[in-house]
Amino acid sequence: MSRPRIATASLAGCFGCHMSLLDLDERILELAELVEFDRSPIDDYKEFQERCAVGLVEGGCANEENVATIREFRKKCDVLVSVGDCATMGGIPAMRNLVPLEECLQEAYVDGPTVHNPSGLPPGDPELPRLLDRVYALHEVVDIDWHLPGCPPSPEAFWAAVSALLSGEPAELPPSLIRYD
Amino acid sequence: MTSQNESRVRDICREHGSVPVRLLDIARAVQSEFRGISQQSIDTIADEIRVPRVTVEACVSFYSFLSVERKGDITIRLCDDVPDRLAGYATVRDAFVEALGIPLGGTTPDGRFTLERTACIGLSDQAPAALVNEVPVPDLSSDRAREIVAALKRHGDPRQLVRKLGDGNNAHSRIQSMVHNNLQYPGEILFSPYHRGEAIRKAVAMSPAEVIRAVKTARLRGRGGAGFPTGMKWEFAREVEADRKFVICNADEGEPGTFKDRVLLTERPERVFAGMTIAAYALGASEGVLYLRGEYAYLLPFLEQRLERRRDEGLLGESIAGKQGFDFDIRIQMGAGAYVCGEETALINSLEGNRGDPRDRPPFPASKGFQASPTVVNNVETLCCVTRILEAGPATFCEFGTPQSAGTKLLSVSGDCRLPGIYEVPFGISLREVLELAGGEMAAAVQVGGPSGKLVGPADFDRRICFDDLATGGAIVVFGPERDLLSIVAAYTEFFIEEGCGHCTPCRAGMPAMLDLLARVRDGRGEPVDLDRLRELGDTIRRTSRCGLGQTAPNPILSSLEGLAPEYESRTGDAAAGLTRRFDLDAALVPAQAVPGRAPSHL
Amino acid sequence: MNTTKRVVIEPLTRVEGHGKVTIKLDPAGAVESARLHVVEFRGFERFIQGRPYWEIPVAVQRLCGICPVSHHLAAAKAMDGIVGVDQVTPTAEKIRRLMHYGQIFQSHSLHFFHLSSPDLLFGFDSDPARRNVLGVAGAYPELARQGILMRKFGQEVIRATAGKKVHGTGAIPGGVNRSLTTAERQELASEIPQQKEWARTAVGIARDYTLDNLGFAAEFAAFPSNHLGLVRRDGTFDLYDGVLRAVNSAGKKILDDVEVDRYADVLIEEVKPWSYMKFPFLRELGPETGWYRVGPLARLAVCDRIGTPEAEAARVEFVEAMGGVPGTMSLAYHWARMIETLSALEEIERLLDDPDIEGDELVLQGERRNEAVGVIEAPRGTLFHHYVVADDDTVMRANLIVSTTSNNEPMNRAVESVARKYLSGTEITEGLLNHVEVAIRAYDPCLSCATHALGKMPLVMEVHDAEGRIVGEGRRSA
Amino acid sequence: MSESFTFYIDGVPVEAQPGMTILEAAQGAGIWIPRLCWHEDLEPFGGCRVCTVKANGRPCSACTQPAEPDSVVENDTPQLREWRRALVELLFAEGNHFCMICEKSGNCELQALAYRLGIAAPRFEHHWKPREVDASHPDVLIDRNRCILCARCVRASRDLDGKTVFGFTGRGPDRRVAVSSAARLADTDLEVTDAAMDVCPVGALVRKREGFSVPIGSRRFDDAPIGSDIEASGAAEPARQEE
Repeated sequence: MSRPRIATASLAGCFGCHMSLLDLDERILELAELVEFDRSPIDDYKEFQERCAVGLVEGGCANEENVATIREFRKKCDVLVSVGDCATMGGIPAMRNLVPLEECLQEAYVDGPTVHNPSGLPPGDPELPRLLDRVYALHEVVDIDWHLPGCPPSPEAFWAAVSALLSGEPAELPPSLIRYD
Repeated sequence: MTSQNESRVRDICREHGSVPVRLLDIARAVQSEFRGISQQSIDTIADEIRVPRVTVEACVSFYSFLSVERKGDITIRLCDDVPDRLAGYATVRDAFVEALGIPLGGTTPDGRFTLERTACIGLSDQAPAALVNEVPVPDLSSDRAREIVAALKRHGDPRQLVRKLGDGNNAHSRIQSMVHNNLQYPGEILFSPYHRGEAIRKAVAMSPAEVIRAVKTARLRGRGGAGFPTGMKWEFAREVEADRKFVICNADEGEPGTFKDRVLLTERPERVFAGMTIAAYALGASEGVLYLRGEYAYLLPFLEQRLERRRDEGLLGESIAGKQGFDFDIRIQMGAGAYVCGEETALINSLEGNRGDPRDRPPFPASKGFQASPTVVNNVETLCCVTRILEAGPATFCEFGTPQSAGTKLLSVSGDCRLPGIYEVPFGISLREVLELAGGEMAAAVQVGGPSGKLVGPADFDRRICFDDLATGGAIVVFGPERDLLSIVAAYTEFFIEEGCGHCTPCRAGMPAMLDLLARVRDGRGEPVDLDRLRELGDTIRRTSRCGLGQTAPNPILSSLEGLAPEYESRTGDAAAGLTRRFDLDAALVPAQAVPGRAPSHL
Repeated sequence: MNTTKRVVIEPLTRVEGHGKVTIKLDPAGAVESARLHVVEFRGFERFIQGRPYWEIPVAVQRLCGICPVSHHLAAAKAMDGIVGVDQVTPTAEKIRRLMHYGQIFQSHSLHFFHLSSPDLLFGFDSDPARRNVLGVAGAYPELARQGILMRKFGQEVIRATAGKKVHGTGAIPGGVNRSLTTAERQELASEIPQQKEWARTAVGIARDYTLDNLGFAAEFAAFPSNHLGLVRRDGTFDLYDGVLRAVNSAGKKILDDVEVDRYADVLIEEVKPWSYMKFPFLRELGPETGWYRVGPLARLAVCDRIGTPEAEAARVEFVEAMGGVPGTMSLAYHWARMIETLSALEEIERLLDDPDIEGDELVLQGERRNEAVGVIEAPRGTLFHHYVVADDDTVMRANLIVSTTSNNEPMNRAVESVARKYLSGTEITEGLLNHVEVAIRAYDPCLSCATHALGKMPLVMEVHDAEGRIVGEGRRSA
Repeated sequence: MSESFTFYIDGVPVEAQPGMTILEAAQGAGIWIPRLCWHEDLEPFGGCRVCTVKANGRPCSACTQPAEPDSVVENDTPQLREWRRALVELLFAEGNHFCMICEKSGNCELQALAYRLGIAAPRFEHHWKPREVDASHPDVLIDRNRCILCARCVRASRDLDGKTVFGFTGRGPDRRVAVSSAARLADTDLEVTDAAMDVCPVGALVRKREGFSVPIGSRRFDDAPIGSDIEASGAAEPARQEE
């Protein structure tokens, strides 16, 4: 029988969670024995090949494309896991939730000390997805089955959660693997 | 602040003995004279009464009638409690906003007017209503609002707004208010004829123990809502050895939809004061305080005059009713706009000049209350009952009501009914009978006991009003079929969030979370899981909160989830394919689309 | 009907962070334009305002999970200035350098083995199903394992110095919060011989690939440019500290000996409406000719020598192969990167041998200042952090120019040249589109840093009419 | 000295002296009752409610409720754990707690409690209300974004330092820790050596320039879960293991 498929994505995060997943080191190869990687930034699948058993999503929702992505994952994955503090509560990107959006853009693209911007306008091309009013945790946008907190979650946390899910167990972390930093 | 103002603030402090325990009075006085308590005034008061500055600021920031920023010479406080909303609050508010040219919460540039919203001011039966400084103005309409503003702009004197006087003592020279009693159904206990001094003379002829026994025989239970046996409370306080004991009358009637104490204080103040005096005799107290909510300040001169008369007649002061060694007097403490002060330990904190944060119990006030002395706090109505029990005897009292709930209950009825007002009914009467009396048969739901009570639907209308079924402090708010009940529940929930003291986590942080979930359901973005969340979180708040406010704050939601479940279920549903209903992408994109230079995206 | 086609490659894969490329084809199918877009924005510069300065090194590293150490250290160096420390203690400097070299080692290994090797080993248009590190593990198990264990070693060095492999806390204003224990030191040292063996192999693979394909590499996304990087005053290669130097395509110095806190006098960033990533250039030369490359290729172009023997020997060979002038081939980045990997390991070896890294003089305090700049050579290039701190110790202003941003213009040129060369007038296949990604991948862009991007869409081809209305759509999944 | 008596916590007999609170007595017996606002050097406050237990079936805060002879107290039950989880989650939703960049992370009692209660993600919506940071004092920082209103600093400054530098103003969700000056902490007589500086359970009241000086791995809760010290100290085993 075919191996269960895993898909991963990074939304409004920093990729640190994917790095921590790679910090499984040799165990990544073990994992590869057990599962098939579907759509993921570490391979060249740009869309889902098949329905997946598990989706691991890093980062929260900061723009309309993040929303489209997480909705796609919800549709295509049996079990959806939000990975890391950005996914579970917004994380560092959510610090902008305490500041008006326009002030952030103004500082980065108009007022900054080394900015050269004759138009005085922040980037706004149709190719750029629109930002959301604030950064949202994933479970605010779709139903999430399990949460892996941490900035990033430790490789041990990934290992515990993924092996639990593959053996049909609940992915509840013991307190020793729950960290917010 | 000019040095002249500073010296005036110091004088105000000294007029109150410059003692911390009078801080609330000092703050009220400074507020009314300077229309605000400036940062400099806070410094001056702290220096004058020798407390840390933050202690003064803590108090000032707690009461809604006190403010650091200067308010207008005339402050119009428009009541936005639910009965007022049902009666057209919104149009009246808009009329004021337009006529004054300031938003709600604003002050005119010339500093003459401030327009504010406020919680229930005890005029639910003549809503919409407002307080103009201390003057109550009932039965508002948008035309009336415009007249009022025009008149005030002309003469600037709220007292001149008083046109047609209300009924009963509302017309008394010391009250002169437009308020009506709407005494629809006077009963045999509270509103029976009263002969000044009779009860006290009977009391002092008995021993204190006999007085307590009489109250116990009458099976009198507290009328504030909790229903604690009054005689037992007195006995506790009596048994404690102490050189000072206090009797406090809780006239901080703040439960939205309740106005019965207002009417008792207007028509039967003697019974209230007599009840306090009898209590004092029973437990050996020499000092009494009536804590009068700030909204009822217009009754103060009248009540002071009644106290004066009792002193003249030997019913207060030394050797009361000729009883050697029975010395007792009463002072009136004004509140300053804080619902939670109706909770007895919060009331005691407030009396001591502090924030009205409730205290931990134990210790209970009966052993350690006001200024660490044994203190009995009784509700206005309870004290009136005491007086009647001494006048007519326990047996007469017990002719009314049920075994568990003896006597009568005073109800304040308002909302969607033909005859809003005061009803003195025997305990055990069914809610349906009350609705029939008041012309509210069409009710789709009734808030029994105010927000801290229960919101019940027709299925519960045959339940009885008494301590062991539908317990109530007296508020009955009727809602007709056309009302949006979840908006009403939200309004009551907002009330608790605003009035909570913020001391403990469940109430302070939990109630806003309840409101988030409720709003989600009301707006059709809720899912069944949100209803479970409401039940679970509501239960957590009710069980883990420190005081009665927090323990009852979830009631509007919890009781309506119980009795009016379809209201909720009809607005919730499962989201398709695991997408949450509450997330609204279009709404979330509005700010970004508004950024200059932003083109629509390719998505 | 006059129609143009719009081809979207999204998400870019096997780059750290996500990007998106759009290619516009004219009715004849010739490439009109090709652009790399970075499509996410975060606003760090604004939302760290008001935060206490000692929080910043820990906060800003969250810009990026791939090279957090670079941001952590650049910020810490700036905060040294804020607390008035011009030179931290030997122990502090060596612990930080160790952390940084560990970072270079793991990041370069990750890029070469996990992300790029599939292209180099299987070919650009090979089956996408195996074009990933697990595919490599299938075909070349030893090589894959080697890559994984090299990265692991770098991460272990970071953990030993920062307390955590990703987002640690080792560097603090004025120093560090810990040094190494003898045990930690010996454990890491014991791995050096094996790691060195592997690092040499990696240099060999990258060199041979470049030399075997020199003709192709000279045609593929190759173009002359300026180069910018840090060097020591004497011109020696240094990834942790130094002065700014820039050379033009002929190797002539156009900037030299520029103190890093003068960065704003020589650099400026252009904002373009179609990307959240800005376009830096040298003020003196202007946007047209002032753009420059950063990163391994640039660093080997600006330095006079590398201070460690094996890497220096490799550098000499590299410079010869480039014909003695700064490299023009995007693909040559891989070779340069592996040379740096070897040099980082040599530095780690030295430091592990130095008793100072067990020292206990960790932090210094000086005269508080209000403004400071911290610059470091991150794996992907020169990284600038600039802070203004109020007297009350909170940040008033922050300006960040991250490495990948400096390569924005070069990457766009690479994309455009590859698109014109390979996509014009032919049937567009996934394999051909992967050529575009190969060109971008050569720069190892860390789009996470560069405000970092996102994406989800498969390869989409839309056919627009003259008004830009979509009249047809071709969808091809990878 | 009147005599000690026995009562029961989750079935474990516990000795107590008259006047002891349930929490104090449990502490002595090596039974950990979760708590945040309680501090051994300070008067009980009963604010966080995390120490809620059931005494003879009635919920009450163990830090204020006197222990009573023969009374039966429930502490470690599923229902109480659930209430405590909710309370801790509410504190996270109410403030702005970015643990990943907080200098108190690893030493924070709120965070450690959330770990021990197994909270993987918040259930309640964050309020996202920015709160004031007061950095005016040369040596002390107040970040109200992290304040949980536990009143430890208020009580310590008043009762241990005799200064009353802090107090609560406002009410309901607007309640905040204010300082005893018109605006700035710098204008109070707080000194960095005050006892008040040592009691904050979170990162709301901190000494400047000390952040992150303790490396990861050496922090208070890196290896020892909160409460484990108390459980290790006492005779009684934690009830959960007995069940």
